[in-house]
Amino acid sequence: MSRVPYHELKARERLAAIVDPGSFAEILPPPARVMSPYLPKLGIPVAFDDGLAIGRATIDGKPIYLAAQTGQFVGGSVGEVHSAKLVGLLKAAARDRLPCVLLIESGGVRLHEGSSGEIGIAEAIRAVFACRAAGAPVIAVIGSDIGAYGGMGILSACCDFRVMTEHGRLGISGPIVIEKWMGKAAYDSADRALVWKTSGGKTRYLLGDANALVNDDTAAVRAGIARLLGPASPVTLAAIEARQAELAARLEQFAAVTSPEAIWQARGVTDPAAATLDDAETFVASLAPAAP
Amino acid sequence: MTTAELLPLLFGESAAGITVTDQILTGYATVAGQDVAVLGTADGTYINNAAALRLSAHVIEVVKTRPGLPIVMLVDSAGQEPNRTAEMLGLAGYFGHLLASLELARNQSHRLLTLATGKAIGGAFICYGMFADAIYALDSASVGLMPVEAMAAVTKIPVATLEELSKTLPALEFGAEPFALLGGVKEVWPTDASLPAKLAAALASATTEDDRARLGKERGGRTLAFDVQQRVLADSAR
Amino acid sequence: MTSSPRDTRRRNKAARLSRAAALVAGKLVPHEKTADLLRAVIEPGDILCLEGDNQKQADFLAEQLASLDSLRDLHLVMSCITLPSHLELFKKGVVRQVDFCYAGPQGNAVADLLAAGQFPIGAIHTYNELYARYYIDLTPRVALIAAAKADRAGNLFLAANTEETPAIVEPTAFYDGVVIAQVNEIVDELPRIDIPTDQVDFVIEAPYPMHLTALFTRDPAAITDVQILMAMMAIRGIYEEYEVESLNHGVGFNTSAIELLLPTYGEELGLKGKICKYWMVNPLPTMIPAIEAGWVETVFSVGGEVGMERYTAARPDIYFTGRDGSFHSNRPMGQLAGHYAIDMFIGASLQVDIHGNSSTVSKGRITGFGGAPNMGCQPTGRRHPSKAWLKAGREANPGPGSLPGRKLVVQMVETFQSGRVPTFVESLDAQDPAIKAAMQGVAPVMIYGDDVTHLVTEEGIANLGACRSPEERTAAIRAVAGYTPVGLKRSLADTAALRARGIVRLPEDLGVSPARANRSLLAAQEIKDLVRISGGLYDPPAKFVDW
Amino acid sequence: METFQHSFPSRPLAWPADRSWALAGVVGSGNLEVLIEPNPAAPDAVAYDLQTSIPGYADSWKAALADFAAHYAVGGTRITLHDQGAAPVVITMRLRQALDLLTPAQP
Repeated sequence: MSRVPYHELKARERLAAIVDPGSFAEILPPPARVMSPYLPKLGIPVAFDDGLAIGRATIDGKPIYLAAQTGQFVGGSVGEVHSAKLVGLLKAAARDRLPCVLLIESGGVRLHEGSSGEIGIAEAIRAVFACRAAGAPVIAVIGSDIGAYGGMGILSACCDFRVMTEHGRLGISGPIVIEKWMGKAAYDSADRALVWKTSGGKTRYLLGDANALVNDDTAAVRAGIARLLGPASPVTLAAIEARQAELAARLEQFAAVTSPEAIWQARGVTDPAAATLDDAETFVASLAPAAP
Repeated sequence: MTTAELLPLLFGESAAGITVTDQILTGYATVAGQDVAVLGTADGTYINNAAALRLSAHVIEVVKTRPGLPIVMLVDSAGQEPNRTAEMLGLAGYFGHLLASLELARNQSHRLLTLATGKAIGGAFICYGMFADAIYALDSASVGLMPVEAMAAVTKIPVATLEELSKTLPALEFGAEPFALLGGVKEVWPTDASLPAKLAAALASATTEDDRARLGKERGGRTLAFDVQQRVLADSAR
Repeated sequence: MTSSPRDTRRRNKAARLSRAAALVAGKLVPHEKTADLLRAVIEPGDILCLEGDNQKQADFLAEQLASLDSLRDLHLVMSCITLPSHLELFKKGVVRQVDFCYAGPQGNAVADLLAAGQFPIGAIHTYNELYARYYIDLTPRVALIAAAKADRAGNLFLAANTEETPAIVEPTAFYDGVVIAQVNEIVDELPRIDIPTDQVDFVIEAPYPMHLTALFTRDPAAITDVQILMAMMAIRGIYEEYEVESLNHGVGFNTSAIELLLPTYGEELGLKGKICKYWMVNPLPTMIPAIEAGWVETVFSVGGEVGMERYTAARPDIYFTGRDGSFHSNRPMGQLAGHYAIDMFIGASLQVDIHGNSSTVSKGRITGFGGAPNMGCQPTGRRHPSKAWLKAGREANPGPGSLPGRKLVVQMVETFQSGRVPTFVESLDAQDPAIKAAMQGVAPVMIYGDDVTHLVTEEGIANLGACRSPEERTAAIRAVAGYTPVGLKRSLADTAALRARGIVRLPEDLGVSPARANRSLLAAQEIKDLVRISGGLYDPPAKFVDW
Repeated sequence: METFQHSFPSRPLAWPADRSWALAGVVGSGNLEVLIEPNPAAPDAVAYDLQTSIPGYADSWKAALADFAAHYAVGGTRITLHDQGAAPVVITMRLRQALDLLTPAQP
């Protein structure tokens, strides 16, 4: 099979596959040993990059900043050092008015570092908007096993654009938390089909939370990013009012809906059972024109 | 202290201009003679899609009808509502939109000031309160990622271990004071009659610079964040 | 009335049935009357068979049975102890003796019951061994079985999971025992009749469908690079080397990796049409790519697999199907086929000792065997030759009084289990004195070293069948035992000598490059790929669906 | 958590001009990361520096790391390992992957 599934790759392999060959120049690379001071005290091994590789590169010759999270390392979680690298990168992108691409794979704040990661994510969200104000688009790519949850789900929603694969999930509370809260009858976290229909790329795209839904392979992800490397999405009154109206209409339209399939149908998917299996490209192409 | 008691303490009679519906606060008030817009949460409520949308609607109204009016955000929320339908309908998007609406206000010269009054936990704090120009907390507020017992349950690290470590690592401690050591809040205020004056002074001194990392370093609670940010900025400039 | 010595069982059955007749009319029993029926039919001292294996369970009947307070002095015969209701019978102290095969999911509880003196083991069997005893000295007086559907006459349809039902029903019915079946539904007309009504005494429509486990579904996403490396070695060093045409695969990820490498790595080696043509294995989802690529001639199975119903029905060239078009299986016949008619058995276990004995027993856990020993052994009654059988036989250097051939019996294990627990040990946990004491001094060894021809680890392949002495065999095992304590005791000189003779072969000796051992080599990397390759005919259970 | 440092003799590695480090693997359950850096002070030895979440396997580690030092030319390097319970075969695999980044032609 020639396809290289994006979700199969580790953070550094993703970086390498997405940018122009050899163009990635890492900032604070592994030998710099910018590592968590918390984890060793809790008996947990550290990672040289604290689960986040950041740097500069080019896509189609255009310079960008980019970051990639390692989901295998403490769930891709965001601690003090991890968030500080992210904040620094975003500030650099705002300063240089360059696009910033975030390859997200994170369950959110790193609990082992308590409130320091929480504040770090809040700082990163401020920095995302600083980029947007500077006209430098921030693009979140969500297509990994872990997805973008918790604070990183919120941060992703603050970016100019979101590129998702059908494998990616975007949310705040994960299925296990919700199952604990609501009970297994309301949300069985082992029912992976339901989990993906609740937070997965296809549903997010249909509702307008993802700007692009691309196939789970690195070439498609790269192309999805490349298309969005133009102007940023400015935070204007008109844009905010339009979004307010859209989100209000969504809430009203689906107030009584509990099944994701009903949302799919309302958004132009004629046969949800069949469309479930479609790859992203086929799925998007098959949507009735009424869908966003 | 309940919301009904707290609002008059902060805003005096002008608290009457604040509506509390389903634990979501919206309205207008005055602080030491200065008009402000007020929004927030009450009684530790969980924030869902509709709540976030009501908060952003208020921000839009303020931006459109009261140019430059400072916005005071009160935080008493235990978190985002853990609910499957909320997630299915894109709760993260609603939170992102709330933050974007506040960014619009900031860009249009509205000062944003947060006071954590009760619970200020996790995603509920991130989705609006922590986005302010200046963030303060009452000494009685429950501020932080999560209480140590909850942290222990998720990380499988014993409570005793976490408590012992939190003596030297304030990030692991729950509460307004340790949060201030990390730079997450500027000051912790006692819940007394001095609040209106403090609030007025804070509004006057607020700037749009995010100085939390620097504060965290100066106060010794979050020692690495500022330096790492600066290193990235320096290395990327080469 | 005088009693005849010639028909006491028949008259006893008549008495049981007449007690039941006071409660119910005819064969169809409302489920509310189940407990009454069981109370009327079961007598103290009975040999009672409760159907249940690693996939399908007569779970409603088991629960009803466990709720009775009238039971005593039962001799339980059952292949698998898997449900909490099974354990309940032991806790109540109504079991005089138990003869069984497997207790995997309840392994810890069984060990605890044994320690408490509440688990009177007769013996731990292999499947066919126990079924055989149903015809000799363990014929059930009452058998509680499970079927998919019944018609109003009492005929049964077993659907995909025939499993062991015929092996229980036939001896029971033909030796004057009582057969009681739970079914998911009663219908006017069955798709096909698998058990005729004359072998069935009572049918109960259970209030919920019987439990079915997707036991053989392996998510390709969980296959590791190490398993792929081992799979590459196995394909080169055994499948290709011996031209293995007929075979059985275990349920583990190791063999799933092999299945998923056939259409890629196997194709590249030009092995299609030469190996892996005839299978005795359940309908494994991970075989879909190889089947669709034309590797496989036939598959016969001991049971079905949840989600594979439509796929198997659509591939009657490959699978055995009934006149109704749906999949058919049979556990005793499948085990028999796996014993006599295949070139190779390949499986895994939790522990291997320095003699090559293996076991899935670990400290505080009694699991039993299942079907592996029926296939993972030398069938000394085999007479038909095949290339693989003869080649393995030649390597074993048979004397004038021995068989000319050998089945390939392959154990494929990583040197460490998860959590860095070594697979290789000097002595098996199965040698635990308490377990042996309950088994008349016999340790529950799953596969004996004498039967094993090859051991595959991530370090290399040891050809135990070609070893000339027990000492040599131990040296070969140590040579591939890696950095476990057993492996650290190897001698470099021994290993070099065994390598020179081809008894130990490392990846480079097999022409396998570890650098290529990568998940991108798999024909399917996730369950969704399997669904797509099946043309949408495979319906994976929801817990495997992440899209 | 257990740490240890150990050096083993090894033939010198010729560092490629365009690289100053090589990393392979990630820290995650059953996995580890290894970082190879130059250590010109000791050209005929490799200095390992290990941190592991599973204590009690020093003998296995030493044997695996010594074998790697003996089989491959990694003299003049410092290799740091962050382990979260990787099996020895994974350790060897990661070491080899990191080394491949520096010397693709090694046998």
